[in-house]
Amino acid sequence: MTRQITYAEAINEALDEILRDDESVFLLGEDIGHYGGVFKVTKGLYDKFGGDRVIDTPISESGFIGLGIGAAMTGLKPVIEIMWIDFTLVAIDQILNQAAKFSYMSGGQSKVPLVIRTQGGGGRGNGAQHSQSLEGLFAQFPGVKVVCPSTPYDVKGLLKSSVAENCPVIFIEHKMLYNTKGEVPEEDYSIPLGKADIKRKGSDVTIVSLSRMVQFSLNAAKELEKEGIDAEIIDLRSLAPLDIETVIESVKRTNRIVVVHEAHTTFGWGAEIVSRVQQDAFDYLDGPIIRVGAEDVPIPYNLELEKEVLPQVKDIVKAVKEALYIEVK
Amino acid sequence: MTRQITYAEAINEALDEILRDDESVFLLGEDIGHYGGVFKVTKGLYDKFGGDRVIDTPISESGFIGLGIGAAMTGLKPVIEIMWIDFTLVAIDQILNQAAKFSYMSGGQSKVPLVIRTQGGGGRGNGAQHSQSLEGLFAQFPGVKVVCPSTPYDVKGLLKSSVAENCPVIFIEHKMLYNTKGEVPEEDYSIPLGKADIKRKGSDVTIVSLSRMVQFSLNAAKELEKEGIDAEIIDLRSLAPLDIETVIESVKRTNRIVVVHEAHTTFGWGAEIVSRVQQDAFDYLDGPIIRVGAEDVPIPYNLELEKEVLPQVKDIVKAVKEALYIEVK
Amino acid sequence: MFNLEVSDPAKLLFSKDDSLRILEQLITIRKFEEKSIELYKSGLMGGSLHGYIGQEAVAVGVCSQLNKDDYLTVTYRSRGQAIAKGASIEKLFAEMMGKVDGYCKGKGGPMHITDLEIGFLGANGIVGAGIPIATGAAFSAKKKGTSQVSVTFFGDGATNQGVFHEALNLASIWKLPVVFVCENNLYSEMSPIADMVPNEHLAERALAYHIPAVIVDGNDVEAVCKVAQEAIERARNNGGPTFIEAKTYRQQGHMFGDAETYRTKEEVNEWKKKDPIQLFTNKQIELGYITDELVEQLSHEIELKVEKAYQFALNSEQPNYDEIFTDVF
Amino acid sequence: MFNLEVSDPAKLLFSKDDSLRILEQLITIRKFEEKSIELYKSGLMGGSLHGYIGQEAVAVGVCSQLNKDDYLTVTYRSRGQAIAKGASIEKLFAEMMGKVDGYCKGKGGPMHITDLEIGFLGANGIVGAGIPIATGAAFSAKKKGTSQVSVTFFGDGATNQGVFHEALNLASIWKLPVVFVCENNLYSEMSPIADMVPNEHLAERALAYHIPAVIVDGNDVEAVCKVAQEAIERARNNGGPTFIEAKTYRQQGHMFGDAETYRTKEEVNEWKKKDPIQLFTNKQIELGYITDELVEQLSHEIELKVEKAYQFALNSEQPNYDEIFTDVF
Ligand SMILES: Cc1ncc(C[n+]2csc(CCOP(=O)(O)OP(=O)(O)O)c2C)c(N)n1
Ligand SMILES: Cc1ncc(C[n+]2csc(CCOP(=O)(O)OP(=O)(O)O)c2C)c(N)n1
Ligand SMILES: [Mg+2]
Ligand SMILES: [Mg+2]
Repeated sequence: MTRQITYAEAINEALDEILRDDESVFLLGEDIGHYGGVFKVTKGLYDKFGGDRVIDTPISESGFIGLGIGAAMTGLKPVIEIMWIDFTLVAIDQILNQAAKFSYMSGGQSKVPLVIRTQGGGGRGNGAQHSQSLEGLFAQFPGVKVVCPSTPYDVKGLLKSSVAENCPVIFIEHKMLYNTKGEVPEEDYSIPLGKADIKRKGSDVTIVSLSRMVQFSLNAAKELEKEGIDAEIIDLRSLAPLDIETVIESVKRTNRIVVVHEAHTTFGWGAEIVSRVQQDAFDYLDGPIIRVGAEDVPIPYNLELEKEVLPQVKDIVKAVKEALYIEVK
Repeated sequence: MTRQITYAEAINEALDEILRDDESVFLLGEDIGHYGGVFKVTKGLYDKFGGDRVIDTPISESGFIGLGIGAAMTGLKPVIEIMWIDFTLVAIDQILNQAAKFSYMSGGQSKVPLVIRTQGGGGRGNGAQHSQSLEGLFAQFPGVKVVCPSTPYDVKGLLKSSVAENCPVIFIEHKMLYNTKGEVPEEDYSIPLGKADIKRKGSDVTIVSLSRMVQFSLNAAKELEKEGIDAEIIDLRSLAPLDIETVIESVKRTNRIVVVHEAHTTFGWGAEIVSRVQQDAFDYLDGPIIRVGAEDVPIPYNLELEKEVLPQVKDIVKAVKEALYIEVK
Repeated sequence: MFNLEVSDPAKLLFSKDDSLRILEQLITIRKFEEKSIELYKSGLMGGSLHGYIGQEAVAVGVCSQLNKDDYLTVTYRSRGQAIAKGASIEKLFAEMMGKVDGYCKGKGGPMHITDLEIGFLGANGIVGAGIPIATGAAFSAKKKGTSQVSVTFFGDGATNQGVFHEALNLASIWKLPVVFVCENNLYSEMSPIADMVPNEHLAERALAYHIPAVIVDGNDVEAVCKVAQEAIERARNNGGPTFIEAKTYRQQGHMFGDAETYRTKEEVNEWKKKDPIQLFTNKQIELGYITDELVEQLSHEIELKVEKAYQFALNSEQPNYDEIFTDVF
Repeated sequence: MFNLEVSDPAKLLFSKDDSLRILEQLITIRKFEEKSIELYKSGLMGGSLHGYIGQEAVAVGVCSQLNKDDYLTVTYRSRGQAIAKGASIEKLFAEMMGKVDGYCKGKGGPMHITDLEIGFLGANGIVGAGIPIATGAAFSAKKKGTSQVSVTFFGDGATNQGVFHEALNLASIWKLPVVFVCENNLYSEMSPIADMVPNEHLAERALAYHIPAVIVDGNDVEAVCKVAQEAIERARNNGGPTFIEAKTYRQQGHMFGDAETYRTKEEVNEWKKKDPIQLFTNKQIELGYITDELVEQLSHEIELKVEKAYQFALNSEQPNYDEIFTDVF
């Protein structure tokens, strides 16, 4: 049985089931308890599981992530909410110098099974300090997994797998996806980390993306279809682990590829995809790989400017045409 | 007149001249005053300019970088030392959410002419929290410039330009370069940011790198020369601004390119070079672009393992041969 | 340990004219805030709206004691302080609407209001982040030997951020001319501060840094004026920092749309009885300085001014797309 | 406000046997540290060596009061605490040499010693970073209802890091069984703590979080035992955290090679007269519990043990290159 629920509801369900099934799990974050989170993602969980399992914290991100690390090392499984991904920057030493490195530095003794849920991306006019796409920053550091789900189905299944991991996972939701609906089965399921998902089969060009840009890419594919261009849409689902094989396999069929992300283009994670593809499928490429990303400027407040800065469906369409040499830059 | 001085001495000279020439400059950092810095880079400056210009701080990186930002916005020019680049992670909100964004968010009103000097890289068995190469992290954020000098000449000239900028500059020295010597003129000079430097002219392959890897690349070129391979070595000098034109121009002549950096390969900045080159010089490439970077693991303590993790001359030689199809992977 | 500072109910602290001017400021902020809600409801702004209704006496009390060239850093909840410091309400509305005549040309938005001409160094979306920056402006003033003072406003919740601690220590050991103004409105977002700190009075925290601290009725504008004046004088005369905890209350939700499930209607109503504007108006009427009619007339005039400013902003243009690429550095 | 806790010079706190065991531990650490210098000088280790000579009574005093399953986080200066908690000196030397028999298989190094079997959760190279992590282990213990206690050791300088503040607040509001042990050795690297804080006693800082705080002569092992025992008992009985400031001194430089220009020989010599091992030895001799000969014999036996451990480490193998890729997650 499946039903249509929102992305936020799907996360809520996953957390509900995880709290029910695993006593060692607890949630930690700002305003996630009684209030249910500013995006309402943890709604009802405090009432159901109590203040010992769903815990409101002071505004001390370094402190409570550090606390989560210590708890994770000693047998608990914290699922921490950082309200906006932009705020991870006040606590990034704990995430990237501590959580990410403890297993390695201890020769495998210390494990840090910690999930940090957060939300990123633009589109709401929240300005430069509340609109960033930082998945690529985390992916630069060995020792953390980085998951960026695009649909209600994926977000639930991936969150369940993330909590089952025995290492730190940065789980990045998208603020503009919380209210989007999709089919989610009532039965228990999970989606393993590191498996890209082909969200649309196609033969003319491969479009690689994740999170909100998957829907944009699907919309672009619809536009392109009208013009007889058949795009394959790959949703990476996670950057670490990175399922490059699915991408390579696709490019070997389509010979053209466009990478789409909301992060800034320059030094963005799209470059990694480009590098791997040109390395492993050089002879299959009929033309340069095109990247579509945000302009290299802080995200402006004005909604029109913001839209212009962030990738839009039309930009993806244009990039595909460029990749197919239908339109010249 | 030029003389041979070390990289550390060259920085010291630059700071000395800057402090002498510009009253608004002051230095801030841990143990930089009386002690002269743990790497002795600020040696003698406290005695010469006094405790008002060369200021020892508490171990409060967020606090004193924030203080530097406020000082920079109100007419001073702080040059801050963060002892190890790994420690920027405790203060990165101030660097990337604050300093990097103020000009843009204020519509150009607030300028933050702040230089953060720090040192990175491995090679000394300092372990995972003291050996990172984080230049690519900073380069992901619009609003900061990122400079990584490789020689005594460059480090002096680039530091002088960095302090003259009207924006935040992350100035990344390399711990293994401090004692390396090179020619530095006695006359005043500076090197503009954003100009790559061809450290060796060559025709068979282009090797792009910066910081310590420039010397490694030059050594590799010597090896390659013995086998009749003539490598061109480009020192980017800075990631932001990025002088991609010099790289493209070179590749158009050599048709082969290898990118070398000490940062982790996956999601490292080398991918950006790959992306730009395949985009702007696709038809000139005779083969895939090869990246040489650190293995995707935290830096291990054991010196032998560390060496194996970090790029070595032999790895560059091998990559060049791969690029030239002389050796197959 | 602390005595709540309040004003003398039997007499005015200032002259009739000055008192009227203070009332005018209070009403201007109130009207501006009320209009802002209309603005937000009309869908004319992006992001979130964090209102100041109920806390006006803190901004007015402190800023009325400052010179034009004194510095200020503030939070997302900052139009009140901006107006009290002398900002143009035209430009404020225009910025909130993302228009080109806004303070930041529409690129910053309500969370990033900046006006260097009145020392308004920038509002901040990151909790606590403005505290070290104001400390840095104080450092500048001290170093340059001007007699400027720097003030930073922040909430109760911000006292749990690491930078708060670091900045207070720096201000203390370097005896900087900075005034820390903590607006304790009992909640940080939806979390009661009483659950998040062990302290009844946040002022206690300042004592750990040997910073003189006072608590004041933040709804009593004269009392705020008095403690602010003392603190500012201390700073101006090289006496170092002061910490002011202003006990106040926000009458609206944390942001527009806040369900306010974390507090009772009764609590809100109790505090509305202590409305700072009503209190100060009543006192002046009771003491015979002004009449109901005068207040009504004043309110009306201010409403017209606010309406005019709003219309100005409505009629202002969208920023040009070129603005996307300016002011990055 | 504070009374320095010292022991009764006229009698031993513990039985003859227990006192001897404590002396044995003190000497073991001293001999280990002396041998470490030899190790470092021989070029057998990478990175830096941060010695503990002079501070041994703090580690021994605190750890002697802990159970095997109590938790500990420590700093780069941590072999002393490890030995006091029951670590193997073989594995410690082997780790310092980067050998496969080391605690972390040679991948962590001296700054990252970990031994989960004795609750030694990990040494840390980032100042202050272990403080919230220990707080998290205390959170685990409390949540699971075990009676374990968590202890974190850190230096005077670490009290200026933001996480220190955040963690103390969390420990206080959640009444966690954690003991904060601040080893005030007067310097943070080369900077006198007196210049970096306004406080004569760092214990003062804990009071701001309503955490009971004591100051103790850190060179008086019995006094340390006593205050530690009280703090640990409080934690075990749900009484929440305690802050212990141990006044002590490192007799060697911050790290091997430190020029020590920031302090006088006289100062060092004064403190050497208060050597913790000498003091405790003398007391036992004076009270007739032991003889010079016994001490000499004990020292000799320990020296042999340390030498044997050293030889073990010398003979241990280098880790296999495969180890590079294990333990990342
Ligand atoms: C570092 C950081 N963490 C969390 C947030 C989200 N946030 C925005 S306002 C706020 C509450 C702040 O409370 P307080 O300091 O009391 O100020 P108030 O809003 O009451 O004026 C929070 C948690 C943030 N902006 N920055
Ligand atoms: C965040 C951070 N900043 C700076 C350093 C460099 N550093 C290493 S030890 C040290 C001094 C620490 O002093 P203290 O806390 O008193 O400990 P002690 O070394 O005296 O035991 C500093 C500044 C670091 N490791 N981490
Ligand atoms: Mg508040
Ligand atoms: Mg110390």
